[in-house]
Amino acid sequence: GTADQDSATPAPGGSGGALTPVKLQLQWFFQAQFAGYIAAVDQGFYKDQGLDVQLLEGGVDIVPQTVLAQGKADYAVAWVPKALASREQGAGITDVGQIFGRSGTYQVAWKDSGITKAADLKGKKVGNWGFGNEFELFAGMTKAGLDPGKDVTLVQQQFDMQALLKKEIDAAQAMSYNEYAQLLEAKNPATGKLYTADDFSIIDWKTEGSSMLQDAVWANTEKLSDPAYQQQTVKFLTATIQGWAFCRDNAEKCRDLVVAKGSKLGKSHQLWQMNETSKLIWPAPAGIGVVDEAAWKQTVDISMTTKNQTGDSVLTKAPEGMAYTNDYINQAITAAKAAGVDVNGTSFAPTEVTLTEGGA
Amino acid sequence: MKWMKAVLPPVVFGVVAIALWELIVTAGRIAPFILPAPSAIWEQFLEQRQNIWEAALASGANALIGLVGGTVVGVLAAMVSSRFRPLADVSIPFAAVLNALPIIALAPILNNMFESTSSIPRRLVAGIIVFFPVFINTLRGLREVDPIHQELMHTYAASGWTFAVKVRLPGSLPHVFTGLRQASSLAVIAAVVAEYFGGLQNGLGSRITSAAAFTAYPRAWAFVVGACLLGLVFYLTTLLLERLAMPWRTRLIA
Amino acid sequence: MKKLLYVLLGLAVVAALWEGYKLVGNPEGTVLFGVRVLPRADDLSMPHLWTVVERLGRPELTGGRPVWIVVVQACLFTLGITAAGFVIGAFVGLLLAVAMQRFRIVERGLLPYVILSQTVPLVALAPLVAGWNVLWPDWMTVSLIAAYLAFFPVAVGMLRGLQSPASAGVELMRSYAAGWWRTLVKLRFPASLPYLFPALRLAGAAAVVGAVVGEISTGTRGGIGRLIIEYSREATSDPAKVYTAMLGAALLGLVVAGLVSLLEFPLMRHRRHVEVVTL
Amino acid sequence: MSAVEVSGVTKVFNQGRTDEVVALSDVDLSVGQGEFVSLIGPSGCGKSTLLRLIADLIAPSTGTVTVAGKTAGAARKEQAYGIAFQQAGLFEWRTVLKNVELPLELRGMSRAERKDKASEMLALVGLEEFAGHYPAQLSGGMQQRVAIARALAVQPPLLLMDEPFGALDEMTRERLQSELLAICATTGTSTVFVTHSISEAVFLSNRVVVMSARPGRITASIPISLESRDEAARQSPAYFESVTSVRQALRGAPLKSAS
Amino acid sequence: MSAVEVSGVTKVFNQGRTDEVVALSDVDLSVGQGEFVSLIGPSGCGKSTLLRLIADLIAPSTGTVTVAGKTAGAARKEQAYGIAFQQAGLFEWRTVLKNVELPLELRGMSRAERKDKASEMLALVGLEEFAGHYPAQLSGGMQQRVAIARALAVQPPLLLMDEPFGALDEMTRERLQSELLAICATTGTSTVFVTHSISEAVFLSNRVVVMSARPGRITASIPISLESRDEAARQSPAYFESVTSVRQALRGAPLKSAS
Ligand SMILES: Nc1ncnc2c1ncn2[C@@H]1O[C@H](COP(=O)(O)OP(=O)(O)OP(=O)(O)O)[C@@H](O)[C@H]1O
Ligand SMILES: Nc1ncnc2c1ncn2[C@@H]1O[C@H](COP(=O)(O)OP(=O)(O)OP(=O)(O)O)[C@@H](O)[C@H]1O
Ligand SMILES: [Mg+2]
Ligand SMILES: [Mg+2]
Repeated sequence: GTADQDSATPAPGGSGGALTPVKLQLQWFFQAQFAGYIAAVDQGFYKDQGLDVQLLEGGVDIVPQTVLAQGKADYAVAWVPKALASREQGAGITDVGQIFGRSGTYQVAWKDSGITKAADLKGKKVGNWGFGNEFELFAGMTKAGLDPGKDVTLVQQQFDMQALLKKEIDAAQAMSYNEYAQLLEAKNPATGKLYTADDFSIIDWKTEGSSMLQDAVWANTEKLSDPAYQQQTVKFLTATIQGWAFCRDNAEKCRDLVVAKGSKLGKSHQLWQMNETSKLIWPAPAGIGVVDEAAWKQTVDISMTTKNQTGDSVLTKAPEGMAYTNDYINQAITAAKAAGVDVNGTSFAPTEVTLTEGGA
Repeated sequence: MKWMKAVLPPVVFGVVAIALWELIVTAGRIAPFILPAPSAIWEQFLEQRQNIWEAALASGANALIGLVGGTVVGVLAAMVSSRFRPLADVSIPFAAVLNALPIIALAPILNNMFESTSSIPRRLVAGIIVFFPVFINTLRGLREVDPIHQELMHTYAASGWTFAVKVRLPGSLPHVFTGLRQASSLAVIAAVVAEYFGGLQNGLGSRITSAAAFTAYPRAWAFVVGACLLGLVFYLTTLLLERLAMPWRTRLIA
Repeated sequence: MKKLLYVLLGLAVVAALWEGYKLVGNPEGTVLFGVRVLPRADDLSMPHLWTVVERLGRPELTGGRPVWIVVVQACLFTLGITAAGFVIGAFVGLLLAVAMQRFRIVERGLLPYVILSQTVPLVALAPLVAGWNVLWPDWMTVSLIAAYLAFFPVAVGMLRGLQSPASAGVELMRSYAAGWWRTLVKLRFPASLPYLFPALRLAGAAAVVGAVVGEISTGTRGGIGRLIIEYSREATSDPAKVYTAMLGAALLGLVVAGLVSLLEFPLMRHRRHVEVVTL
Repeated sequence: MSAVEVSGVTKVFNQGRTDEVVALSDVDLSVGQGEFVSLIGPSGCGKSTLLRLIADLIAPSTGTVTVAGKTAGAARKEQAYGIAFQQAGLFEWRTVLKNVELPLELRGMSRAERKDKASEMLALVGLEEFAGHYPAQLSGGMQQRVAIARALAVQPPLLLMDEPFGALDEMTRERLQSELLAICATTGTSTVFVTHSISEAVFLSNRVVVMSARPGRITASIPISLESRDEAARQSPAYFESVTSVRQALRGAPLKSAS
Repeated sequence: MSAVEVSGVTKVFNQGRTDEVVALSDVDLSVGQGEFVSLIGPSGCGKSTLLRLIADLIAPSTGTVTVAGKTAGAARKEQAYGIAFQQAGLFEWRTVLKNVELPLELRGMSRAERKDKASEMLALVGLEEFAGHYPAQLSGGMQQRVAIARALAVQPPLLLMDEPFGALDEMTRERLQSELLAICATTGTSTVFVTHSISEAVFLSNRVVVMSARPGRITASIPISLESRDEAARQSPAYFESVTSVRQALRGAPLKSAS
């Protein structure tokens, strides 16, 4: 792999009606966070567009945008700040569909700890995941006047939430759709019942003003100059929109699809996740996947100014070139609308999901 | 002259390898996220030297404590086992079997058993990993007593304790150091890799992963270089200790 | 046979210690001077052994396959990866050893780096290798990581083995007008076997570690390393499950050690056994 | 009082088991004060076993062993003898001096005293310059000399040696033989010396005891009288005659008394 | 044509470096067809070096070595000699038979043929029953016999031996000496034999070549003529005289010709 990748783009429908193989690199294990893609595969939305989509699972050290830049995948799902960092390192990628309009990152603390906002974290043991998932937290603390390197003790969380449950750390990073649910699936030894939302307080970075854009579909910048790839991107995005719309309307069906895909977390957990994920997408006033200027700018600003514990920021300069484009998502939205898909989800109403022990 | 002969080939080899690496990266225009150039790594190394130093201190402390702890426990356990033949018979195969297990995978469990906000779990991981080579080698050394020495001490009417102190212990020193040599760089690796599974973010391991997650590979590799240096320091210190402790053996690498 | 008995005995002792500690230990662990010196004995951190065993029998997810089947399958998958890594690593180690034996200058130039290679932490390597896997399937990436760990003991042990024949043996071969290759085949290789096998055992153990950690970091699906991390995400609510994966990893280590020992069996009769010192 | 008295000694290894070995059968041996006795015989005839019985490293199955009038055990506890083996058996982590000091150290002698004593012993074997060296830095012959110095350090009335020169080449061996004789002469030590070499046995001894195997027993005891024990002696007819008679005793030929 | 011709040979190790050693200086040696020549001399005088020069295991610094009329290198490539060392140097992973087969194998002899040949050689040294054993199961003396069988397997006109019996005890040694003589007599092999033992050299050789060290050179060449080479010979006056003259040559005493 070299910086100037020029691996051949599969010609769509090259051999009369045959499906074009497309690989999508996800950023983590199969779970409802990626339900839209899973559903689009299962429901044949991609197939209808002439695409044979293969979903590549992520891992701890898998950097989806790198996989994409190397030409091992045709598209990748990645958080915006991390992808921008890779761009700065020479990965030629472009955000072509900002699927999640909102951030789902929380900092969760025990209710009785009195932590309700970023400033309260001063002097506390603050959990985070590292791996580049920590910048909203750092930005929030910086905004509140704290120095993340000095004013708090940073602890890398494990892949479970035991550290918070055992009160080893005062506040833990949690995605609204995943780790937060794990807390609510754990039994309180004192009462013998599950913990409830009342036991915890949540710092939501959206309200703290330090949220950054998360899951987006990234495409290979260079290949985007190829009309065939352009077409394929629109088709891919169209089917993706269909998939997410399907999951918005058929949460339980999508949960089953995810579980069938081999997710190790249980059914109620995935339903919760489906519900919470939908909340991050819908309603989408400008249409699903359209990059919002203001949110983008906030993401870039934070990426350039927030320093982590070693004094590094995500970006050293403003992104150059085509970091994002709404061209293809807008075409896809038009196509989806024409097919009768609700691309705004104005009427979306989240449901109340009851979690069971262990998310079973 | 002799010194030159020992040092020159590896230095030449290293310089050539680095030059080649640099050449491939620049000439092949390989993106830094695939393979960073040595010059870029060096630049980052200089820029981050303060961070590297601090992280190396944190990881090094964990490794050192693990190493010392594991060694002390290993040597003591070996001494106890060597006193009771059946115990040694049982413990050698058992330790050999345990040594074949992926101990590093214990890190998440230890994090839960102790607490992820302390350095104890990773020190324990390092300690356990150090324990096995030290224990097995020391025990072997303690059991391998020259029969002539045994008879000699018998003719001197020496007590069991005298025998242990004057013969068994010094006789097993080479074995102890054999174990220690293996353990020293293992301890560093264990301490660094254990950071991977969560816990305090003050060491080289978490720095490497967080830099890698940002595709900042030159920075990640700068920390890797730090880790290598740390491992090397441990290894060389052990060699030095070995020489000091056993002046009668002059060879540096057995 | 006797060894097996000893190992079982050792296991029984460990099990007794575990349950014994649960019985007497403080559920919140023992904290001295602000440091938790003894582990927590609560069921979340240290589940009862029978809970773990029982968990093995229950399905992974409601209606799914029992955990033990999943674990065994994951072990088999990782065994494949380990085997590939082991073979590659052993082969590379062998080649290196032969090259170092043949050319003293190669030994001088390379050996320090072979030793240095063991100070590179795996976490650093994994993302890099994961980034290179353009040329081979994902599982192969993991195998390569395993191979990286496995090559070292073989290279060093084998080098020592190849250099082990006394000069009389080498001179004898020379007196038979045998060249380097025939000396290698007839003398050095057979002479190195007692060094090779202990090295292979070490390599086997290293390959397991490499495969487990490699799976975790490259997100390769289906193996025991992956299972450890998937189950440990559930440790919050289902603590026994992650232990089942650990048991699997232990099993894998044992199986690999056993298989490597089997390799040695037919070849090492009539041979003396030596101790291998790698570093 | 003789230095060593072995009477009616039988030694059976692994008694009552299938691998029972009768190593010595009904052996009587008496070594006088200041006498130098060599034991010679084919491999496995029980020479080492006999020596180790005298040293109380093993106990006889039947019979008694007396050293300087005491039981073998008591003699050992008093360090009434020095012993040296084929392998020098030096402690590689101790310097030459410290090696020689070891038996004195275990006797509880003071640091200064034992240092003097050990240095003296090293001078006796001609190695005072090497006091600070480690054994690995010495040649095989020098190591064996250190072992002899160590055996002599407590100035024992009895010296037991089990093929001490077996691993040395012939020329070194001959030199050490002369040195050993000189030392024994100056210290008046009685010696029991196990060897495989006829010429060595003849050159060194006042008496050569020939043993035969299966079961180990003494078949001949040949007194040797050489006028001197120097280079010339090795070329004297008396020497060659003794060599021949020991050889014949070993071969089992009818024994003719050595002239 | 003599079996070995060494003329004007000098061997310097590590030439031009600080640790330069002149191992041999201006050595001339000629071994006749069927002659048995022993090399004797103090440790480090270059005996092994000389032997290894003849074997073309190392090359001379100056001078020439001819074996059976060819250069040493050519002779080696034709396996024109067999060699044996102090350590038997058997390959422990091969059975006794396979060990003896090795040189034949490397010559490309067919399986059946080399098996016959090797068995024959084993019979010669009296070990046919042990063909299937592994070296570790044999005593030191037996191992050395196998090594001799191996050296003889290609039926070389020349046998080179470097202290082959050095590690054996005297009695085993004497037995093997007689056997070696018998073998050499039946096969008519010329032999160059390195030893430390005067008695061994005298008993075996037609001629004993005495060397001195620093730098290694030949100081004497003593022809030996014994009437027979059996037990009786070891007790004959001629034998003792030869021993004495070799001893004197070694000690550097003025050489009187052996009777
Ligand atoms: N500890 C032991 N257990 C069993 N058998 C023994 C033991 N020690 C010696 N033997 C046997 O006793 C016999 C005499 O052995 P010993 O070592 O005294 O012979 P040796 O004359 O010293 O022989 P060598 O000349 O080979 O040293 C041998 O058959 C030997 O196998
Ligand atoms: N490969 C070598 N490199 C350097 N010096 C050597 C080498 N081989 C032998 N020497 C030196 O050459 C001299 C003669 O050695 P050689 O082995 O021939 O002696 P030797 O007569 O066989 O001695 P020994 O009786 O101890 O076997 C010695 O001083 C030895 O140190
Ligand atoms: Mg003996
Ligand atoms: Mg020699």
